[in-house]
Amino acid sequence: MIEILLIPVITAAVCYMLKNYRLISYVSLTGAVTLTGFSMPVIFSSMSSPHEIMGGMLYTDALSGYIMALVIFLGLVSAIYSIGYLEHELKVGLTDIAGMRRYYALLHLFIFTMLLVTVANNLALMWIAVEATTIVSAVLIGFGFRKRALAIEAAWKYIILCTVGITFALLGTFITYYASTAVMGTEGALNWTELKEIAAKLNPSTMKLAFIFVLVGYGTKAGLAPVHNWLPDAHSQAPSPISALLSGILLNTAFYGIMRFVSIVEPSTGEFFTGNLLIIFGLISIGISSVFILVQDNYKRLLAYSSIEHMGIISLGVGIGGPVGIYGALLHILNHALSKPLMFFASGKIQAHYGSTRIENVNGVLSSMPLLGTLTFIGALSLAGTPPFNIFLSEFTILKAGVDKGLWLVVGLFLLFVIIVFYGILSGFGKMLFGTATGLKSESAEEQSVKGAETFKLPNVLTNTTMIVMALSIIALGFKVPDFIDSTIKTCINVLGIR
Amino acid sequence: MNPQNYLYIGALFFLSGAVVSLLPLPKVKNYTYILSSLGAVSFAVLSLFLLFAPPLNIFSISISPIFEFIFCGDALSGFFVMVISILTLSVSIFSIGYTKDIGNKGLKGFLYNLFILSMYAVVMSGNIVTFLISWETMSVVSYFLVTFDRSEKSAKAGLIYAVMTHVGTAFIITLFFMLYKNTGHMDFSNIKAAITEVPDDVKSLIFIFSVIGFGTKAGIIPLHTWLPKAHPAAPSNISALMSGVMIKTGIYGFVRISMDIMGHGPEWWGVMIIVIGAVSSILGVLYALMEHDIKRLLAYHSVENIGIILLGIGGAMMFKSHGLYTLSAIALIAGFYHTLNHALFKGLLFLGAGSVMHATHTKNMEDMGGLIKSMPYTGLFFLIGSISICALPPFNGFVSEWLTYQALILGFKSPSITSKIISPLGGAALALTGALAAACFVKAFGISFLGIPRSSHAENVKESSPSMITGMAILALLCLIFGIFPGAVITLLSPAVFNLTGSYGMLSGKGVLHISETVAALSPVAILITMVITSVATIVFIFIVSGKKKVTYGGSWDCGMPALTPRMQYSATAFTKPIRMIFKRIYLPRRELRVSYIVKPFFVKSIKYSGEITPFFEKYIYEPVTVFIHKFAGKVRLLQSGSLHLYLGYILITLILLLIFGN
Amino acid sequence: MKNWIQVFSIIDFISVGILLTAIAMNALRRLESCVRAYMFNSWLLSFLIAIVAFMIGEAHLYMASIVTFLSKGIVIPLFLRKIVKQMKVTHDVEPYISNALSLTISGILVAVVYVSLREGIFVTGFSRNVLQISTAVILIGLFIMISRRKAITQVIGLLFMENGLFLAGFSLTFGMPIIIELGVLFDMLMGVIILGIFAIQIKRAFTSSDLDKLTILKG
Amino acid sequence: MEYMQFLIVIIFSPLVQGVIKKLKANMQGRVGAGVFQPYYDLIRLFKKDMVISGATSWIFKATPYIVFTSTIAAAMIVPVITTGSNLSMMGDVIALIYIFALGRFFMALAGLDAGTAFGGEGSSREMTVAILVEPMMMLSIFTAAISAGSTNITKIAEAQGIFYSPSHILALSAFIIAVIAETGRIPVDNPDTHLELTMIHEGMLLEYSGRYLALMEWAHYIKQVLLFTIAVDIFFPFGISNNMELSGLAISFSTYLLKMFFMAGMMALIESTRAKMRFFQLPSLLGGAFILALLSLLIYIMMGK
Repeated sequence: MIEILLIPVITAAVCYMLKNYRLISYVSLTGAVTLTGFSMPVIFSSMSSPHEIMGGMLYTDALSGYIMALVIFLGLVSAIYSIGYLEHELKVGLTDIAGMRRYYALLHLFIFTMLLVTVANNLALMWIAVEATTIVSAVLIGFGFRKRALAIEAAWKYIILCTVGITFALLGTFITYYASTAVMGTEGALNWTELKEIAAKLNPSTMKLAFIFVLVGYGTKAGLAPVHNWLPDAHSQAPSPISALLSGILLNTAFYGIMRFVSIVEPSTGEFFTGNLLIIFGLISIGISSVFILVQDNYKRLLAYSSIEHMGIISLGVGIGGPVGIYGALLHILNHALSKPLMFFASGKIQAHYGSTRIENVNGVLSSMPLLGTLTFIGALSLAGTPPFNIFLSEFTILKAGVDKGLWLVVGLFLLFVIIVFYGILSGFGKMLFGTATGLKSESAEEQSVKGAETFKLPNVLTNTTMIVMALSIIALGFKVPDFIDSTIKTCINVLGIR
Repeated sequence: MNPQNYLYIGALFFLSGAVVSLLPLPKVKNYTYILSSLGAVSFAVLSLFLLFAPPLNIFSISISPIFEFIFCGDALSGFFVMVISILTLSVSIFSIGYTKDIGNKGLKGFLYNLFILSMYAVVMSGNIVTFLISWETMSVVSYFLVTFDRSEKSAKAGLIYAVMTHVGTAFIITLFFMLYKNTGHMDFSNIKAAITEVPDDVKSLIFIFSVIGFGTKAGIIPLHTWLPKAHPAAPSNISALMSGVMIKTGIYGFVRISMDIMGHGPEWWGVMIIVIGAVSSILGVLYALMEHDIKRLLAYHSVENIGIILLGIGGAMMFKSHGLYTLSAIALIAGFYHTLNHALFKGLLFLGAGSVMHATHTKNMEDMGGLIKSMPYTGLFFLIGSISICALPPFNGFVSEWLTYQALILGFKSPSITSKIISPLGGAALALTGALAAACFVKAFGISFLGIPRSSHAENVKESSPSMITGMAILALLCLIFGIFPGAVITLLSPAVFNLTGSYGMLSGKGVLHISETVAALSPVAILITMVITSVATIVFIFIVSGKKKVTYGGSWDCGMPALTPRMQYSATAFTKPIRMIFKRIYLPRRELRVSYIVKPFFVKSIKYSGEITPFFEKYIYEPVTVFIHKFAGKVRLLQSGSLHLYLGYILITLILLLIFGN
Repeated sequence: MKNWIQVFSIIDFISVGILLTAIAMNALRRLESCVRAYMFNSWLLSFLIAIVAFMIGEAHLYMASIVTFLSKGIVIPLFLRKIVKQMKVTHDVEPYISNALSLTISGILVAVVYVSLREGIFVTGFSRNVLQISTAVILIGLFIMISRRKAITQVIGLLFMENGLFLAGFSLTFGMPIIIELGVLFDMLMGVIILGIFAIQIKRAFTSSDLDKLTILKG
Repeated sequence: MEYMQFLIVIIFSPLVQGVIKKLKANMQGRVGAGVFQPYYDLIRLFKKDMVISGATSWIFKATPYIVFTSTIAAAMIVPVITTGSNLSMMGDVIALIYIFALGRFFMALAGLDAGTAFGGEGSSREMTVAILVEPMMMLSIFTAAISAGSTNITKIAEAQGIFYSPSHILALSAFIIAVIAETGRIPVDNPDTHLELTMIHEGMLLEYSGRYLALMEWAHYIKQVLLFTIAVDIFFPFGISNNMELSGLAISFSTYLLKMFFMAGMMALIESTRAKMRFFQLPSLLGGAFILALLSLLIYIMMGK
């Protein structure tokens, strides 16, 4: 287990020391691939039975294995995508070799911090890891490889809001610890595994208070409205592969924290308390993001709001609860982690091609770049929750859970918001995809991008293959949840043991 | 052979058609549509099994532990499979020639095959999830096809289509959930078995939701606005499928939920459907009259015909609620018969329009004219389509409308005064619709095919390729056959009708439709034979009376003025002017006359006339709603004003509220 | 010292002191004084940790006290002072909310905390007041962040929040495992350093140390 | 033998036209042509050569045959002097209206075929009038059909007694107006005019000559008589025979002649006493008739008579 934490750190260090840009790229890729290889046994063994090391500080079970797998997968695809992306940026002079070194080092550190979140058993350690993700990714956004006022603004807001939020999460963690001391004596428990065992004995009032702080805290980080405000700024200003990571998995790692807390809070407070809070946060998130998606004029921000929407849906799923609701929520995490990065990758390419993130400046992607356009189209429809793509299935599962519990108002509002989202996404991306390509960046930039495509064939092939594979899995998951995912999710539900 | 195998073989044909189409081999690509037509044949065989054999479970696989795919079929599915198969066969043959010089045809062939498969999937879905996934796949693929030419106009049409469909789907999801919640089952057969557990008012709510949800797809007024935009935007072979069968899946869904699963409801369900049908048919054809874009015109006619179909189905529901099963069966036969017919003639007309546009490169009828001379086959088939859609004997549209009239007149047999009054009024609406449709197609055919070419588009055009003509010929022939042998068609319909109403409705003699309830009879074949015999007799008679006479060809009557020009012909706008004036309360026409003078007010240099009708539903229903939503969204947007302090404030306020109320 | 109850009230006494320094922050305009208030606040905090350590006789808590004193009481204030000098601003003039109102709101926040954190919450520990006080300090820290314009004052607000957090951490639970405490401290230190760097960058990029300019990203 | 009764309509239809013209002339104080003048006209037309516009297509040439044969097909359905014919199996009264519509459809197409403004104008107006007339006609027939319990015109004729209810009188008045409009008579159309701006029916026929014109005219006469016949069958069928016995047929035939004479007289009277309406005033006339038909139906349903 330790090795998978070490590999990204080592990769980061090596990347920072190298001077040749191509070498850095491929070292980073090798690091990501190695990480994938080494993580396999860890993930598989965690699926079958939980493991603890370092005196219970680190721990893996199915749920952490699940999220870890997603982190590693997205880390890998981001590393692949980064090669072509950064080489293009380098070509057009938006970054330099120092920027690249910093970028790749931080990228792998970022992966490390997220992995740490998933394996932390100690809730305070988890908090440390989450805060570390904030710091690393804020630097990635603000200083990734280019210093721009907007990026700094976004990073500042990101770090301030998330740190403030997360401070409350720590307070919640302390209060949890405090509650546990009443049960365990002076040496209270902070390990999730121990807390889980005594969860039913904890003082409900204290745990309620703890959960409120944790929810607001990690909720800020997970992008739940109304404390989501950093998210659109940070996602839109980050480099596309980083946006993909932020959106696809970082939010989920924060939500992972909430889920861990739910499973220890719920036995004492009863399901309605946590459930209702999560449902309310979920619905507000979906509602607010739907409205913003509708009037959005910047496609990266649109995607960011869509992330808020999807986090809302996940929260709704967990809030509705029951095996079906949680199944839907966990499936949704996976689906969102496939669709959203695909869209951010695509938007990165579009941005490189058109030189703008404003929807009105982009036209006719389908005719100028048919493959990319098609992938974007698939991604957009998937995000909009349209069958036969993956997200529909998980959304429908969550809806069914809601109906099972008779939450008609929730179901109705959800459907209403989803329609608005659908309209917003389709009109936004429709404007970009159709028509004739007129808004191309200046001649020279276009030439360079063409030249870039010729000179760096391999990265392009890699990127395109990755994106095609993601798109195909989006479609495949719309028709069938493979057995291994199915059994993983079921094990996760058992691990959480919620209701 | 096992009936399932026909499905597998058919699906295999379509899938291989889809794959072949994507192969980068131009020679092989051309086989796509041949594969699709073979698939259609295979499904047609399957449909016969479904129609005449007991309900069939085809296969089921699990999607996730919570959901599974179930495909099954009964007579109702079988009927719709048959409709889809017939149209698919001829459209596929048409497409071989039609897509020859179309750009990006690989993708198109791929989507085409998927589209057809998804429609089959919809009508054979056995549970909620399967239905929804198939349904939305169908919508998404057709959305891709609508936006296929990637122009901004198509994109807008596609957007409206996709969003409205999505709203419809939301209603469908909700109604499915209501069924699921009250019965505890997700597959249709179990829901049907447990339907008594659903309270009556919930049933009524489900009914209303199914009207809205499926009606959006079917294009009933006022949920039709996507239809005249989306259908013209798609390539013509796709429009034929969309108009011919895709909107019928809305009818399928509605019948499946409201008549099959829920059995029967109170009288007002049927009355409501009749009213919707009447309004849709009249307004649909009225709007069609004002269109000069040939495909938009046809699209509005789809609204009209859906209305006519609903008159039949509404009648069936109404009679069923009174326990008049025979009458119900007659009405349902009328509705289904028209469903089949509409698929045929609307498919034919869209293919004809496609053929014309292929040759003239314009959709505007005012730029056509005289095409019947350069495109004789297309002209003939379009004429046959026009006669069929106007319900003129001896073609198929006539039979189904006649049956609809019979069913509506039979309303006097029902015990309730509402039914008694509403049904003849439905009949009157149908009469008005029929007359308007005739006017519309005199215009459509007369302006585009007759007269002298109105613009350079219509000059030097060539007849379409043999495969396109074959595709149309099949449909034209079927229009005639289904028109003169109604008995055979009713045999195909009756299993489905029996399942839904518990009666076969009526007996049909050889070549004569006989309704014992009204002692009414109809024999289209006799009408046809009479006309043929009398024609021969007339020719003989004339020969005897006058012998052979000289025929001189001259110019048309020009009042003795110098030569007529094409611009002096009656235009489509002029043709419909009286109707525009008579129905001005509905059209709310706007006209603008711009005159520029050389010497005011005596010497006019030019007069520019422009006129349009107000799209009532868009302007007074949809526009205000979208404007409101956008305004509201604009207000909400201020929440994200960019001020970090404000955001921190949100955190503080959220926390305080949670602390106060959360505990 | 043997008298436990007396010790309890000492803990209360010190925590009230922490709360008062936080409230006082609301009235301070000079950045130098703000930093000084924070320094004083941190000293009180480390003193409190030391008393808790004395009470339960845990060696690692003494270490925590020292580390807190060094990092929060000395390093961070020095770092902040350096940044203040570098940014060449001395005053946070014209806050969003006037002094008097700020003080009132701080009072309201304290009241809200006392009202909403009801009896049933307390299960064990030395003092019932500490949790309320620390929560109040955190909220007041947040409020400072809301009411001030300068990037640097926001950082100070954040630091006050963290002190409140530590207050809760140490007084409620007699401390965490040492590795956690160090981890948390390290994270915070890193955070503050990064924020400091960002603050300088903001000054450079937006030619102002006011956060008002940071409203380009919206909607 | 009973299948041949439609020949009566075909053979006597020009005579009815002649009678109407003669009566009209007399009412207007003219002598007028003889009642057999339409026959002479038809024969003359049949014997003439034809001039056809070069702009026309096969539609133009097929139309006279389609119009003529469809009218004859309609004639076969209608019981003229006996209800004993089985030809009503071919179709009912609804089919009848649609068979007429088939002829009209082709006539309107032929109007557009030559590419002149007159033909187009005629077609446009003809179809507009049809829009107003068809629902009204259908509704008035519905009243009769519902009260007879059948849409089979023979059955309606058999079921109808000589007793008149309010609903029948209203339906009849509506039907008469429909007949006027369908036969192109004043006040809807002026059959005698060839003034471009007012003609409807004649506009469509403008390009026809010789035997085609003869067929079209004859078909028009037949349609006129058929509509009269339908009116009498539906609303006052007394006297019509229900078998093929000679005595009954004799009575039936004579009453039929009387009724036709009566109808002809009524048409002549209306034509002589009314002025032609402006085209855009027609909706109010025909709309009024529609209301009459609607009222008749409602009255029947509500009151049962």
